[in-house]
Amino acid sequence: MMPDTFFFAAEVMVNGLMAGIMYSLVALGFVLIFKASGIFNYAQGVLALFAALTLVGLQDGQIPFSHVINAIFGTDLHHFGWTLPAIVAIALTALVMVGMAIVIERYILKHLVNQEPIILFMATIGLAYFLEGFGDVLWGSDIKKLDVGLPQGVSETIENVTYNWFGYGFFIDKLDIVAALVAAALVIALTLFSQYTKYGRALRAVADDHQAALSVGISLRFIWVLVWSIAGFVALVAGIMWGSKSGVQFSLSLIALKALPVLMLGGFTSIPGAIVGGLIIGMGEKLFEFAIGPMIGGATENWFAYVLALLFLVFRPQGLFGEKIIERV
Amino acid sequence: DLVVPNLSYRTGPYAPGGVPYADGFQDYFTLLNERDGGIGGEIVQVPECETAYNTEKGVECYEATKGNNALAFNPLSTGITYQLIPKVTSDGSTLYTPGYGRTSASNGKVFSNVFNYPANYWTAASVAINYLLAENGGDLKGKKIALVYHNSSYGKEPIRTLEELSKKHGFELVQLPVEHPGQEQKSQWLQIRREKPDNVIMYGWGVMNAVAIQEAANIRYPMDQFIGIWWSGADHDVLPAGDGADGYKSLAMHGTGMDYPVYADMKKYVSDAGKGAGAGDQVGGVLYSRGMYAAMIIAEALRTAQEIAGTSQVTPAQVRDGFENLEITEERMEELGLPDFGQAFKATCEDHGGPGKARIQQWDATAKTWTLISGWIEPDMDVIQPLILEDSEAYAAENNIEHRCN
Amino acid sequence: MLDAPQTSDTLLDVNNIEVIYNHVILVLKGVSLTVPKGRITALLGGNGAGKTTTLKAISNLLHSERGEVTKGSISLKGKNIANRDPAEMVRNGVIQVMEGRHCFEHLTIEENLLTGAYTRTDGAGATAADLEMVYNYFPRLRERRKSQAGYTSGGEQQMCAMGRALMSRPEMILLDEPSMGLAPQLVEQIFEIVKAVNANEGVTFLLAEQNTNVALRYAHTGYILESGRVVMEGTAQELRENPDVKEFYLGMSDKGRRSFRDVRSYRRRKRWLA
Amino acid sequence: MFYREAGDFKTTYSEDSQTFPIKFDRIRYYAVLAVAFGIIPFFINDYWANAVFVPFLIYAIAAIGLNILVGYCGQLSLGTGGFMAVGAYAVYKLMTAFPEVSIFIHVILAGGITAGVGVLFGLPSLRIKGFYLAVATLAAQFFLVWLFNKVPWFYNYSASGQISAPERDILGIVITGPDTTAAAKYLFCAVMLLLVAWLARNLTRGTIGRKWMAIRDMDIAAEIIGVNPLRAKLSAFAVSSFFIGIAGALFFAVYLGAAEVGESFGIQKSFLILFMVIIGGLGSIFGSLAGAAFLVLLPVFLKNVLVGGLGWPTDLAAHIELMIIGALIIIFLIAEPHGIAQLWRLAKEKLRLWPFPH
Amino acid sequence: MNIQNPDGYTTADGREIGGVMMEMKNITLRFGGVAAITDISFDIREGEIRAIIGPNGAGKSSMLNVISGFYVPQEGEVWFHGSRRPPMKPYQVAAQGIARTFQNIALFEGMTVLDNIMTGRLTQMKSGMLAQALWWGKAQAEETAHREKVEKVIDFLEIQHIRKTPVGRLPYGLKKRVELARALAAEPKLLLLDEPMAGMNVEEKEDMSRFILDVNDEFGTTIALIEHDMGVVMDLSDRVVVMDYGKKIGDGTPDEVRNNQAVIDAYLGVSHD
Ligand SMILES: Nc1ncnc2c1ncn2[C@@H]1O[C@H](COP(=O)(O)OP(=O)(O)OP(=O)(O)O)[C@@H](O)[C@H]1O
Ligand SMILES: Nc1ncnc2c1ncn2[C@@H]1O[C@H](COP(=O)(O)OP(=O)(O)OP(=O)(O)O)[C@@H](O)[C@H]1O
Ligand SMILES: [Mg+2]
Ligand SMILES: [Mg+2]
Repeated sequence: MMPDTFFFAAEVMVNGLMAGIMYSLVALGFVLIFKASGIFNYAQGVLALFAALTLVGLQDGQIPFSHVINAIFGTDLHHFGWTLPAIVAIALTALVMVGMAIVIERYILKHLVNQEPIILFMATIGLAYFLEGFGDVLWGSDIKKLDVGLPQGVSETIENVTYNWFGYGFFIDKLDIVAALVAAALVIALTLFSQYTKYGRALRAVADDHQAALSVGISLRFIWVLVWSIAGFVALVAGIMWGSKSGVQFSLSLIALKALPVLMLGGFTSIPGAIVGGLIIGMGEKLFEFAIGPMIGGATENWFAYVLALLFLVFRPQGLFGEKIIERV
Repeated sequence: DLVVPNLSYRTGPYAPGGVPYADGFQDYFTLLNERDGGIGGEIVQVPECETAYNTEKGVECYEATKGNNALAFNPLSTGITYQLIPKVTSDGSTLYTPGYGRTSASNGKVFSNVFNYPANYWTAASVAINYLLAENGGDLKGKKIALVYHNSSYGKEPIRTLEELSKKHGFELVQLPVEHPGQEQKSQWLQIRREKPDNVIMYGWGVMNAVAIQEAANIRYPMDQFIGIWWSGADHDVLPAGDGADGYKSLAMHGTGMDYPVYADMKKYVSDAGKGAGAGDQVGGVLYSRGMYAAMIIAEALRTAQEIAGTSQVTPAQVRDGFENLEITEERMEELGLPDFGQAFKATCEDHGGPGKARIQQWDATAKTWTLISGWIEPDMDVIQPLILEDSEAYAAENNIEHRCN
Repeated sequence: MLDAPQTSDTLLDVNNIEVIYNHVILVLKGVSLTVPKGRITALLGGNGAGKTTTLKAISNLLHSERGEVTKGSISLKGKNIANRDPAEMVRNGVIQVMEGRHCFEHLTIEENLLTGAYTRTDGAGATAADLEMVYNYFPRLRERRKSQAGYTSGGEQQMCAMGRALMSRPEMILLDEPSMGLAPQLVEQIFEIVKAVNANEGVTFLLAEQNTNVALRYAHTGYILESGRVVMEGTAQELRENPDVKEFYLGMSDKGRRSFRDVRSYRRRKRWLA
Repeated sequence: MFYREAGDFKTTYSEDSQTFPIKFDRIRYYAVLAVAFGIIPFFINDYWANAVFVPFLIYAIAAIGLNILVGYCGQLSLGTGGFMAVGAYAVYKLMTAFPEVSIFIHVILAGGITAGVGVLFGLPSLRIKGFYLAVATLAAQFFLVWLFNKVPWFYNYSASGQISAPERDILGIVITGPDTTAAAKYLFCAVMLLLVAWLARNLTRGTIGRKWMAIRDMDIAAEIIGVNPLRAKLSAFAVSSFFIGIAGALFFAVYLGAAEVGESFGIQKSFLILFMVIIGGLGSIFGSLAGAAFLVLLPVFLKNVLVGGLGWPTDLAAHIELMIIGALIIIFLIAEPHGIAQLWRLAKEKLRLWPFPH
Repeated sequence: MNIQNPDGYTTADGREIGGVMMEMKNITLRFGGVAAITDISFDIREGEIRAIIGPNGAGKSSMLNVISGFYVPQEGEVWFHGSRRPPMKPYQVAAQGIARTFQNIALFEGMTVLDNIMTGRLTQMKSGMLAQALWWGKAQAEETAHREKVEKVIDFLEIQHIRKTPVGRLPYGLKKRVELARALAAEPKLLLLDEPMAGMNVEEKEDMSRFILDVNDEFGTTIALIEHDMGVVMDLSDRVVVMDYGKKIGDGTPDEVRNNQAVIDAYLGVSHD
């Protein structure tokens, strides 16, 4: 009995880590935008939803706005009648996200240079509302199946191997493994970008002081388009992963709430922090639910993630890897 | 004209469920209006109001629509139902909540203006257990049954019933709550993988259903041992899991699919005439059928009310009486083009809840259809009735309600 | 009135501009000035006179403060620069060192300096050489180059901001109160650097300064601003010798420098405000 | 020259620190009060009460509460929904345990209980600042919702965990329960709002308000000039939660009549009230009212125009409505980042000059 | 070089200076590897104007922060009014009658000038929260009483016209003056000024000097001041401490300091007159 519980706890832990990586994928988008502009981007979740909707729409050849067109003209349009290969659809969606970054910069951010963080935060809330409605009008609000050919389900190899080794077959979802690999690749690429390129430096400069960044000739507009495009791409990745899991529909935007504690624990400005935070939160909440949950009625994950983050923050108010908050007079 | 508002939700996290239901509801009345010129010669108006599954908007919708002499409300939300119960009672109109809402409202002695026949959350739990009893040769002793539920008042509804039943039949009940919206259920399903329950019962709604079925497939939980309530058995719940969902079962309050005569008229008068609600792509689906079923019952109640009152232009109070005297027979359903679609029942002053029977349907992933695999299964009213009494009496005491029907 | 500039080209021409903040607060009420190429022009005046506002109007940073040039025009080398992106101004060789330093707190001193080279395209080698140059001008920065700017002292931050601007190899630097908060030695040093950069690299300076004394020693020409208007202009020499300037801006009385202890007894009125 | 303040002289300091130092403002304020208490109650019907006025009044109370914390004291909170839930469940337990006591007392007590809970969750604010502080309040939000959902004592062991408000009165006038008249609901909430706004105004114009604002603007400097940050922050949490608790109690008992914690007091509520505060204007009582009005009235208005007026399908209307609200939020912020209140102040400054440009 | 008279002395222009009010003993302050202050001792006497000068980054502001209790030195003691000061939070230090201004203006940008200055009196305000909430007689009376004090300060610093202006909109020099007003409103025994005249022209510096002298004279407030303008320092101060790289390199009357070779090398460059 005892070793079995041990293995099971280990399995819960490993799966917690995997779940954490899924959260990190969303958190990464937040971090990028925060790093580059000090904006806490409330719309990140909706962005993921929008990206996934667009991906499915393009892939299945849905006619955009068909819903509205049909309502106005009484037509019955739905599909162009093609299906695109996943990779093409992903590339096209990435382009759409770049377009969106340009639009966001042009119509929102440009006018809000040098405002306080909370105002910018509020603007992203407006954006979230808008995109939520827009996504629905554009692609309809029914549930959609997203399939870009990612594997899903228990990985038999791991199950067998672990069974042979320990006498206990570990459950690991293949989708989670893919997510972990993608996340690792993203983190490495993004860290290199922000640490070793002049754009990376400019990005951090912008986050510190918009006006000073302007004064040295950093084009906020370019930086913002750049970073929102990247964040859009990250949102697309998150959308694909989560969408493969649960279909594409409104609730996808709510994953942002799962990313918040990750973000806070890891630090708003740290790309590796998003991953480490995710791992800690994922593991912590799953283990807690496993060990303590049954005693107090379960469904503890939501609040426990925040309490865990809170515990860490009490010791490091800027998050694990966040930049130290400079306090001087 | 008769006014039956459609408090629907076509936005927000639960829209994928709300949309087909609202479409079915709307289409059925359109059919009546187009084909029969309404009910008893009165056109039925179905003003739609968007609640987004949100209680405040629900209140707003109720207030906005009740003014025009609205006859019955069907908000498809347990939360909104709880709010409307006192309001409709005080305003004298009717709340019809088939298969959802406040279960103890089936006690007509306490809840004068609320009807939830033909079945409710508690009978559903009991039907599921009875089905499993039948499967297991009448014995569930020593079996382990897990309940995966939406951690809200809706999801918690069956717990009392199942606890009573577990005492009675000697099975072990494992409770696994899932927090709204239910996108992430790893720990619940790992636990199921570990505990290996003989059966899993699910009370889910929204994205939670699809994720649960996907996760069950991922851990290779035998799908035919997995039963959802009727709110966890729509096409969009099983489709995302693809072949993995094959064999998944759910309760059914009514039939599904296009094999009913009514659809011929539906096609002729509604969809081909371009009068269909929504995008028109939901016709025949599970939740579409449920919306249509609710509409059908309300229509029948209106008809009954007209008969009793002897006038076609009925008032809310008369419609309430119509609901209370409603009888749905096999023959009547046949006439309506829905043979064997739902169960026959007869309401009384005391009984607003109906017989509470349900059938079992199973998903065929290759054909992408639901197949009914059982007849109507009876719930265990010996267990449920005392619970209903207890809960409704508590409500009556708290709100100083005098008993009716004496 | 201006003798020297007449001969050299005009780099920047500010023509009768009016600036309004927040759509209601009128700050500049028609300011005109010309900055000759390759010269040091000083913008003097008391608190709130509008020096900073003028500089920001030129570098186009006003927008980010919800300010707006509502009248008049500004031209750089004869081209109107209204509505240009600040980044474009930097690429065109005009960079501003903002009042109050504005270093990037979380970046190290060295990273701060490197952001100054953001618009440059002449390669890492040239940047590194300039970095070396800046460190030579400000040895204190070399010592602190790995510290986050947020933790350096006020004077160090001022050096950092100056150095950062130099890193962009500008044609013209708008310098807002460079001496503020600096030790006297360093003030001289910074102005020496300004002078050296101006002489060696031909960089034009427009500097807003409260420290009239030093400013007029290094500048070629000057303007005096009061309440959003230019009240006096001339060569540094002329200004230095003007009795009003002496009295109000240099703190000189007939008997040489007044002691700050002797000021309590009287209040003065400026003739042009009376 | 519509808006005059010249010639309006004060001879004492207390006159100078009154709420509406300018006569014109004062008159307008009394006019609003006269309409609110003298006219509306006689014309109000169920729809206007339940769909418009009562939610507006209650949200305004909550927004004032949150504004104290975020707008005046600078502590970002996303726990409003959770704190409202505390107020709601407190009033429910009080109502059912002491049916004979006036509902007014229950509501105030519910506020008091919420204040205690607020202080508890405010403790981390001493170390955690800015957006990071949101984590503490989010922990409160999710934990409280979970708690009220899990522990049956809070919902009196009812089968589904829903709570419903029994009928209670003040001096014989029914305030809660289905038989409450629209006017009674409205008046009760209006009186509560007036009370809360008055208390909030007094607090924010005096010593404690200055302490909060000092902490908000620069906490380090505030501490150095003598503000005890612990006391200042916790008092803000207490006062803010007190108001929010009152709002929660009213929201459940008077407005909804029944509630389920996750649905009525979820994280969406926290966000909604934060939006109100920001759109209305941080650090402004008037802004709280304006923000609440904006976000309560606009959706109702849009819905009526799009569905009722233009006859669009409800789903399309709902989606477009989201887009319009989103766009309006952005447009507002671009026009004036400091909210409706600031827009109003600037408008007054312009009016003062009008018709002369300068 | 220290003035040896323990019971005060008489300045050149005949003012009486009292005994030691505050004494810093062997203060050492490090930030990670950076030593901001190394083993510095000096004292401040009742009623004097004490200047602290030194090159940028010498540790002057850090020293004021130590006095304010914002930085806690690794080594050394602070003695105040003859007894050793236990470790204290900054707000407790403020309550002891020590007020200050900041190098990078630290006004509360969201409040009006009047409210900013009123915050200076926070340490003296007594009425409870409930009384304030109800705006009861006592709270209102207190508010008025403090307002009167504040109005005196406003008159004194000649900033009546901007009373109701939000400070965010003020030009730099006026902000500095408002900050001084806030500090004065606290009626401090010891006033710490961190570069009060930075960013001002001569005329404004003269105004500021006048205020500082008047405060010192009329209220007998002890003042410690950091300033880079040697004219101001030499004219106003009674004694000067000179710091360089965290070390003390000189301490004495302006004349003594002016002629100290170490000071000339490290800071003044040329001898100022
Ligand atoms: N963002 C702003 N919003 C409103 N008013 C402003 C703003 N910035 C500056 N002002 C006002 O504009 C006027 C001129 O300010 P400016 O900063 O240009 O003066 P300055 O000459 O640089 O003064 P200083 O020497 O103090 O820096 C001041 O009265 C100031 O109050
Ligand atoms: N909180 C801190 N963390 C790290 N280093 C600090 C901190 N505060 C000050 N320092 C360092 O200590 C040294 C002294 O700083 P301080 O601000 O006291 O100088 P200062 O004498 O006031 O200079 P200035 O005249 O330029 O204002 C500087 O090198 C500064 O970088
Ligand atoms: Mg300036
Ligand atoms: Mg300093």
